[in-house]
Amino acid sequence: MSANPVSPELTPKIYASDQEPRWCPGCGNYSVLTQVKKVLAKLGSKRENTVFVSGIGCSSRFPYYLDTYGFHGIHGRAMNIATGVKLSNPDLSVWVITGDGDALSIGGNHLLHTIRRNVDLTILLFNNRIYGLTKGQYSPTSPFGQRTKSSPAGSVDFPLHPLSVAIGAEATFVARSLDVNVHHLEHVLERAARHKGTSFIEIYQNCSIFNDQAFYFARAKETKDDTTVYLEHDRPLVFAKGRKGIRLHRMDPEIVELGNGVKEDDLLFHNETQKEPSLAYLLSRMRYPEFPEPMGVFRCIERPTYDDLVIGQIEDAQEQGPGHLEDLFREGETWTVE
Amino acid sequence: MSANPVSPELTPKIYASDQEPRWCPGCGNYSVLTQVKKVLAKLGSKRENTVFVSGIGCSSRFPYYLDTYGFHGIHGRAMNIATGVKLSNPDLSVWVITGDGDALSIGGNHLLHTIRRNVDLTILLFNNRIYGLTKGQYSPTSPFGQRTKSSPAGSVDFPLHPLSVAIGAEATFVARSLDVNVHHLEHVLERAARHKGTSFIEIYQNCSIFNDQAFYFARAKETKDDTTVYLEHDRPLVFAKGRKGIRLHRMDPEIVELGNGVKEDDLLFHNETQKEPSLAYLLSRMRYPEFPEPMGVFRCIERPTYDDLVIGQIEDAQEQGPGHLEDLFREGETWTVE
Amino acid sequence: MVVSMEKNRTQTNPVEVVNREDVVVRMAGDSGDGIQLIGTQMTNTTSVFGNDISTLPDYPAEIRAPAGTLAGVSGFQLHFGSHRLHTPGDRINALVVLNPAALKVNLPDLEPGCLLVVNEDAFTEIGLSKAAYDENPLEDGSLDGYRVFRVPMDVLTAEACKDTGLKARAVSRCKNFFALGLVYWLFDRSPDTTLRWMDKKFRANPAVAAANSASLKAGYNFGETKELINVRFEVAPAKIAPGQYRRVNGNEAAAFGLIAAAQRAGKPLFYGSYPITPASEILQELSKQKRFDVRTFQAEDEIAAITSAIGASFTGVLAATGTSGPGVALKSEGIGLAVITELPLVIINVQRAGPSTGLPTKTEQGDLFQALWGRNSEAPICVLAAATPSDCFKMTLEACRIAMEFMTPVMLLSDSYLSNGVEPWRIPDVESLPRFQIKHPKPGDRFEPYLRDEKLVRPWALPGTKGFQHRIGGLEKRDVTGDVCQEPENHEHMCRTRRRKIDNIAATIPSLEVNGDESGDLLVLGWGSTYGAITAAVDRCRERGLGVSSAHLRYLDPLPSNTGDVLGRFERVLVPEINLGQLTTYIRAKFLVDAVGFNKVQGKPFMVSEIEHEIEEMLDGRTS
Amino acid sequence: MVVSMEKNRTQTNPVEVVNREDVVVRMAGDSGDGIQLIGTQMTNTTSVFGNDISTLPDYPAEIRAPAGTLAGVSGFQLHFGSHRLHTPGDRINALVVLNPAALKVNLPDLEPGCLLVVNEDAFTEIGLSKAAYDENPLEDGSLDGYRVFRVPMDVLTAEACKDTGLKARAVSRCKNFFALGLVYWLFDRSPDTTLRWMDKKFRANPAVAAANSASLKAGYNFGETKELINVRFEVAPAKIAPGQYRRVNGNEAAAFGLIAAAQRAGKPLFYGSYPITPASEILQELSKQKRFDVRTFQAEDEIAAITSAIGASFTGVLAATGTSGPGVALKSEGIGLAVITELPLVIINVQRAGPSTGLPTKTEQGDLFQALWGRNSEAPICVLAAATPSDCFKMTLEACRIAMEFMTPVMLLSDSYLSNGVEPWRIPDVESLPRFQIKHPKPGDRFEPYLRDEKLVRPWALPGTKGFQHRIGGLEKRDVTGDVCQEPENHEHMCRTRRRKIDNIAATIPSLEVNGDESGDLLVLGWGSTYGAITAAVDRCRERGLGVSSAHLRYLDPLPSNTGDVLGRFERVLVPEINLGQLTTYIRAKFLVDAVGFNKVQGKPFMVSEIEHEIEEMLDGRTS
Ligand SMILES: Cc1ncc(C[n+]2csc(CCOP(=O)(O)OP(=O)(O)O)c2C)c(N)n1
Ligand SMILES: Cc1ncc(C[n+]2csc(CCOP(=O)(O)OP(=O)(O)O)c2C)c(N)n1
Ligand code: SF4
Ligand code: SF4
Ligand SMILES: [Mg+2]
Ligand SMILES: [Mg+2]
Repeated sequence: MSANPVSPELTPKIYASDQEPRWCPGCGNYSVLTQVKKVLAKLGSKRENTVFVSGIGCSSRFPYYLDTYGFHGIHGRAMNIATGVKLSNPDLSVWVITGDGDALSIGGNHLLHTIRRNVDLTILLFNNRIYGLTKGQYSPTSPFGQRTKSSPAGSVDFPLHPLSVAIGAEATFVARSLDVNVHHLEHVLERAARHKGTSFIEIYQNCSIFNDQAFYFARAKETKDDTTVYLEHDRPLVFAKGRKGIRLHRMDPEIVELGNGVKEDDLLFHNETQKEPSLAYLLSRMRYPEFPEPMGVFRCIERPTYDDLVIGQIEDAQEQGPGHLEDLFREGETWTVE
Repeated sequence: MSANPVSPELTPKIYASDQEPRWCPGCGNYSVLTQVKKVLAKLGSKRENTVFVSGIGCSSRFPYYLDTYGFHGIHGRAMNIATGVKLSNPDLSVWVITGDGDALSIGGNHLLHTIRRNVDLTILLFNNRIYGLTKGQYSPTSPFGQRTKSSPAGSVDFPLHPLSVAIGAEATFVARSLDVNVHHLEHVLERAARHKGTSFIEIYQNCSIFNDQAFYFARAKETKDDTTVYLEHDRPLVFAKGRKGIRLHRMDPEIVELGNGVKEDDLLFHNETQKEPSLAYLLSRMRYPEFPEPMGVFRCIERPTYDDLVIGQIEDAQEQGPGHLEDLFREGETWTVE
Repeated sequence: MVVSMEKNRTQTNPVEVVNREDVVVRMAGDSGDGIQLIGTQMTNTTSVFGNDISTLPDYPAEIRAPAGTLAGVSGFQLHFGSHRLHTPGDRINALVVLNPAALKVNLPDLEPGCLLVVNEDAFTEIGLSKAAYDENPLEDGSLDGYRVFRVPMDVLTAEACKDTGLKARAVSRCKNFFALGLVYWLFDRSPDTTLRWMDKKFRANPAVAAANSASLKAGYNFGETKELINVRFEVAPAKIAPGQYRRVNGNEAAAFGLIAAAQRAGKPLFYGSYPITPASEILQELSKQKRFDVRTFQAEDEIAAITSAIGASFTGVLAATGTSGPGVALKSEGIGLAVITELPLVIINVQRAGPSTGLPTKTEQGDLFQALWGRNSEAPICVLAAATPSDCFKMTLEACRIAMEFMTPVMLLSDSYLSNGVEPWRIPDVESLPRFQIKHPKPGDRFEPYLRDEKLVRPWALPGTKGFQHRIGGLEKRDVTGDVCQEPENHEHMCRTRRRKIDNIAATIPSLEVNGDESGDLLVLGWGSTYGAITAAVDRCRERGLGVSSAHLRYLDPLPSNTGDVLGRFERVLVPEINLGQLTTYIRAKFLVDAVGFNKVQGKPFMVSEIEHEIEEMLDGRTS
Repeated sequence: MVVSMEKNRTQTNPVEVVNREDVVVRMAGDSGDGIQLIGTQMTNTTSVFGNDISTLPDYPAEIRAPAGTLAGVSGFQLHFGSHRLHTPGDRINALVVLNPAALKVNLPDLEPGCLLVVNEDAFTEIGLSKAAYDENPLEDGSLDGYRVFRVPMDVLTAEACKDTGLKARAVSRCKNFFALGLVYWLFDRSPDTTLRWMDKKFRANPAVAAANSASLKAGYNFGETKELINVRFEVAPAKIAPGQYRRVNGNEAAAFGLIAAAQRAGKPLFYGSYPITPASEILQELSKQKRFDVRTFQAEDEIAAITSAIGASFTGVLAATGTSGPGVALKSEGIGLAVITELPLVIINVQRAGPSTGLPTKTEQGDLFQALWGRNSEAPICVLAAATPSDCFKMTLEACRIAMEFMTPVMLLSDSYLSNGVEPWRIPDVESLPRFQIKHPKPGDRFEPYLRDEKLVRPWALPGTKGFQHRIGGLEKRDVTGDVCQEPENHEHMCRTRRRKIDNIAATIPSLEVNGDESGDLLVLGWGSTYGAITAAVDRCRERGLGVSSAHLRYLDPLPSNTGDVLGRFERVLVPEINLGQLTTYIRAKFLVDAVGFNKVQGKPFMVSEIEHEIEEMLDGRTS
């Protein structure tokens, strides 16, 4: 990602295109759009060096609202389009906007492969646990038993956990945030954008029309402190305003009350950079209502990016100078007819 | 899976079709075919109630060699065909034969979704870390840097770990075995076949032509004891003929020598049935040469199968009797013209 | 009829009653206004009254636009009459709009001099600016060409609801029923059907029920007592075939067709699908019908949808998959697999406007080529097309019959227009539906996987049957034995056999019928959803004495055996299509007939008048 | 020439020398025998000698069969001559087989009376039974119709290698070179080229080098000294255009074409692909050429391959993707996206026999329909087809030119036959290759994403360029501005514009040329890889005085502007195709010409004689 010094004229406003966002009132997408513009400004991103690529879905209209280069692709294939962009011009900063259907249903395979290759992209998965654009069928993240237009008797599809999938696919950066927690979202987006390699962020996003309040537990003032735990590197997992924490019992996390002999030091300490992602995986399994759900950066490690490796091989090959067609055509046996 | 009493006339031989296998000499597929026939006999499987479905690849010729029902599908889609079979007739015992390219490259998404749904299938992934049928391009499991026909300067694709992917996708049964370890393979196949739900087995399979000895470490007499560890439920991870073991240090496994104060009880104990799959995931990360690679059943838990749930909803709906077209057509507003 | 133009007036006057054979009314407002709901109610009431009907909802693209904007306008058009109707109508005779945006979007379709009812409360400064009106059209004379009536619907609705205890926001949601009441008065229809429906619908919420019914009645009474509106329409019931009727749209009809086919074949139904506009409704309808042993599988993508259906078909159930054009593109490889394995499979393609994502909520007939030829190599399938919403039922049954009788994939083409359009459907007597006698080889029969009968059809042996274990797949197979076979002659034989098998279907389908004279100067040839517009246009032309006939293809591959014959009996052939000339190309190649295309690719159906006009042009050109 | 039939003899005799204009020789053995290797060597030597050549390897389907079986036979056919050759030859004039299975598989193609050299050591009981011979064909008189020579190749090879210190198994692997030496003697070619190649190839392994060269020489000397074989062929060098030559097959030529196009456009090349027979080689060739800034991306599937290429194209590099028929089916949706975004994209389709997986190593021309019409809705692309292996170079350059000049996807059709066939290729002077002047809008230019030039082409503005930020995608766009647009008229305008833009390409392509008289009774019209067989057949017929001409389509959409003209000048049109009549259908629809198909779908190319025969039939039918 570009690390230009931030110039004063780069305000969030300048990243807005002339198109008015067309999401439903109360849709979580608005907030993400706002935070993304803030982060672009903060990073000093040049509009012309920034590309937003999306698939199909409500969230995938995102690129239209930004005055950067943009590509509204076809369903599930944003990751590939973005890979093509990045490999063709690695100087561009490339963002991918996708939904739980787009990225995990039809596009699941591309997500897997993009992540394992570690292409330098910033992927925002808008998880509203529903197909919004097609008006309300269950998605791969809809809870078991959910009644939707296509599951009137309740869905019998056991849901996927986006972060577990990403971690199972060798991710180098994995995080989670929430549409309404604007500061946290902004922070996580910034960290993702700064990460070199595939950054994968799951954003809990409210669909006010077809799946309203799916994330009530994490959004509502009354509940959120008890149902979410915010991760910090090298810090213990503490939540409920410091009253509770997570401790490891063999390979299983457990909730403990702090005090009464239980100290912070006894708790599970977060480590974003663990070589093998077993801790990140374990955290990805903590789910409401059994556990508070972790928010923040689960994992952030360095590994060469795919685009660097591809270009690197080309540079290596070109060390003795670029190729010449004359030579290419004459490789192997030739003969001359006079 | 059918649990009929084994009748004496069910010998492995009767499962052979009239087609002669056409793999290369030295190909690991032969051994798997032999073990599968043994297991079919052992389970007392009726040929007419057994269906083998495959994709495209060398291994995917498998169904032709068995006198069961069989479907040689298209590349990457065996899982879906098999899902259709199972949902249509849950009494059939359905096996899926696939390769590392078939299941993890083009078919990766279907693998993900089949596993999370927990369709009652037994999936054998023949991992030879190469595209065999198309003559030697790297696959999603080829090691980083491998030189193949399509990666003359070395592959820059960071490989996927099939078991990590499966565990990331909510698998209920995950195992690994080796073409040449016939007893272990037979045992694992049998356990997989008996599991209700999606059983996923990665089989290290030698491709003698395009990737010979990719699994030398695990196959060769001289090395295999030090480079593999065989998992047993509720037993500590011991290998190297009992000389060494695996101990857990926070969330990281480490190799320890037994003796000198280190006892078996200090070691990591295997637990196939842990509720959250964090242990199985951690085991899936242990790789040669840093670690001995675990062989056996990583995870085996119960969860309702997709086919049972689908049929269950139908049975529930039919409790008041089956539907009548007369009524269906007349649902909602009707009127009569005289 | 054109209602004579008058300025809007307020004086007391006797009501003018206009008798019409048919009327087109459109109601429009914001997508949050509940327009589709009242449209459906009006449709119900009118069809129960005994009119023939045809409807066209027109709602915005898939993402909600901000309230009150042009992009957010939702409309519902109802054509009803005392004779057989073929289309929802070209132009509107009466328009009711709830806000300025709805006026702006819909006014162009209103026939000059006709009735326009506006909710004047919505014509505030904000409302006007959201609709990008610089000036208030109610004031600036721009509506002078219409018969305009201004009704303060917000105020009157609030008034009607004041005793129900509902909050202001909830009350404002009742406005649509006020409008509906007014519409009932306008067309002399009783509000009773809707009142009964409300009783049921809002049983759990008496306050809402009270407010809605109060609004409805207030609307009706406003017409009756206020004497502001001085015109009313009367449309007598139609003389239609006796029987019990219901309304269906094309997607419901297709879902019913699948269920009926499975029932009549004594089989479970498997439907593998991935949601996509405008086909999702079929999946949704079927997912409710578990009592009929319908197994719906919402797959992870279209490829999984079709390949799971292929697995299901192999196993012996009736298997189908449904989608729209982009989804069919993804299924192409899978269709090829069904072709070479010769398994029954029904593929429903509810076409929409493309290419690519295109205009996903708009209609088009763009996928005929894709249906016929959109696969690698020689991969013939049977292709059918439904002509009207209720015809989707019949043609789905046909698709299922052919698939199972001929062991072949069948693609049924529907489209966005058919799937959204609503028609009265005479409920068929179940016993009159065909019963499909599906033969599966039984133990003891001679069995070879590709042993063909006289129609060239291979047997459908079911997993689970002892002794018939066999293997099929995507590699070329030796005829009879089904063994993998690379032999040159066998491959040619199989390619030709697969083609001939499809051709053999022609013996089991009806001949192409001519509407009008059996021969002559001009034949208008259509396929799919243009049926209504073409038929209406040709009928009208014939009434005016023009020498034109029409014929409509429901079977595209194979074509009815007499197609060449029919074409040969006319000097010229005109082919109206909602594409750039796909049937035209096909017909020209097949019959070397110089068919002329009349093509429109605007995401919307033909107007009857457009086709009429084209017919006139051609006949004029001829005589001049 | 037909060599007169004789029984195999052992007496000493002067060698008969047969002069020929051309000869077809085939070498065959087990797939482990290294037949392709010696085939390539023979090809090299012959072309360096100055003959024109055409080759056809024929190896087994993708899975290895057990050694010695029929399924495991590998063959290599070489046609060389002193005049221009168009095909690898219909029938074999000389056959060399290393085992019984190779004899069984290949004998049917050997011309009666012609030369047959067999490795008699392989005709053991086991060898015969693996080849399913009940009796030894060398003994039972079944070869009486040929001129058979039995050579104990295993024994002689072992003898030749006895001082090299190689183990028996390694020695037996040298047998192919013994056979090659013998072939060199038979056709009077020097083994020097191969000896030099061996020197290099086996430098690291002197023992192997020594054994191979000893075997090669032994084979040659066997012919020279043993006097067992009493016939030799002489084929003079061809009179071909002066210049430097090399051999290429269709896939190499396509890869070269892509690289050359990128170089001449001053751009990196992006090639996204998923391996599939017979297209994988293009990916493999390109993956070696990183010096040319070729970025190959082995994608996870065909969909990822094409969509990554679309992303690359958006970014401004030359982007291509390649596959075979089933892969194209999967790419259909992606092609539609490239159509509506109007991005340059080259799609190479190396066709193979289908439907579905079909016969994956065999050839077919089954994807013309798919190329023209295999997408949802109206999604026109440019379609080209290469006529010969080396023509793949030229047509790939053309595909790249058109894609970038017209901002459009272009599909180039090749096939298994072209990709496997090897031809001499006169190495072009690099400076003579077209230089592509690609215009990208520069800061200061007026820019609108869909502002078209006079050819209707929109600008290619590159991400990274300040001020030109814009958004494209799969939804219908308003012309000029590129904003998302649902308006009916705009949609129709855009559909027609996309079609007209493709039509405009016709102004930049060569006219259709006629081989033979410019008008007459019969025109043989072809496309793609049938070029050689059609041309040879028509030339032969014309030599015999028959009134027939031919024309060959390399541009399928748009067609050359004079196509209708050309067709109109002939009374009848015959269209030979390796499919069931796809060009026939297309031509009939376009020009209402009663074109007659001559169709063969056997996974293999036409024989020249088949087309000759068909021409004769048609002309006969005519005169009778
Ligand atoms: C090939 C294809 N299949 C299906 C669709 C229909 N479709 C569009 S978006 C979508 C899913 C949307 O869900 P999600 O990705 O979660 O996005 P959201 O609308 O919820 O933001 C589907 C099924 C399509 N456009 N293309
Ligand atoms: C749609 C499609 N794309 C590509 C291919 C070509 N193809 C056949 S098998 C294969 C990969 C084989 O690798 P794997 O699955 O690992 O099986 P193996 O041969 O190694 O057993 C490929 C790319 C195909 N048949 N179909
Ligand atoms: S449907 Fe849901 S996700 Fe889509 S715009 Fe509306 S609120 Fe947002
Ligand atoms: S190529 Fe490899 S995987 Fe395929 S049959 Fe041969 S040895 Fe087995
Ligand atoms: Mg969603
Ligand atoms: Mg493999």
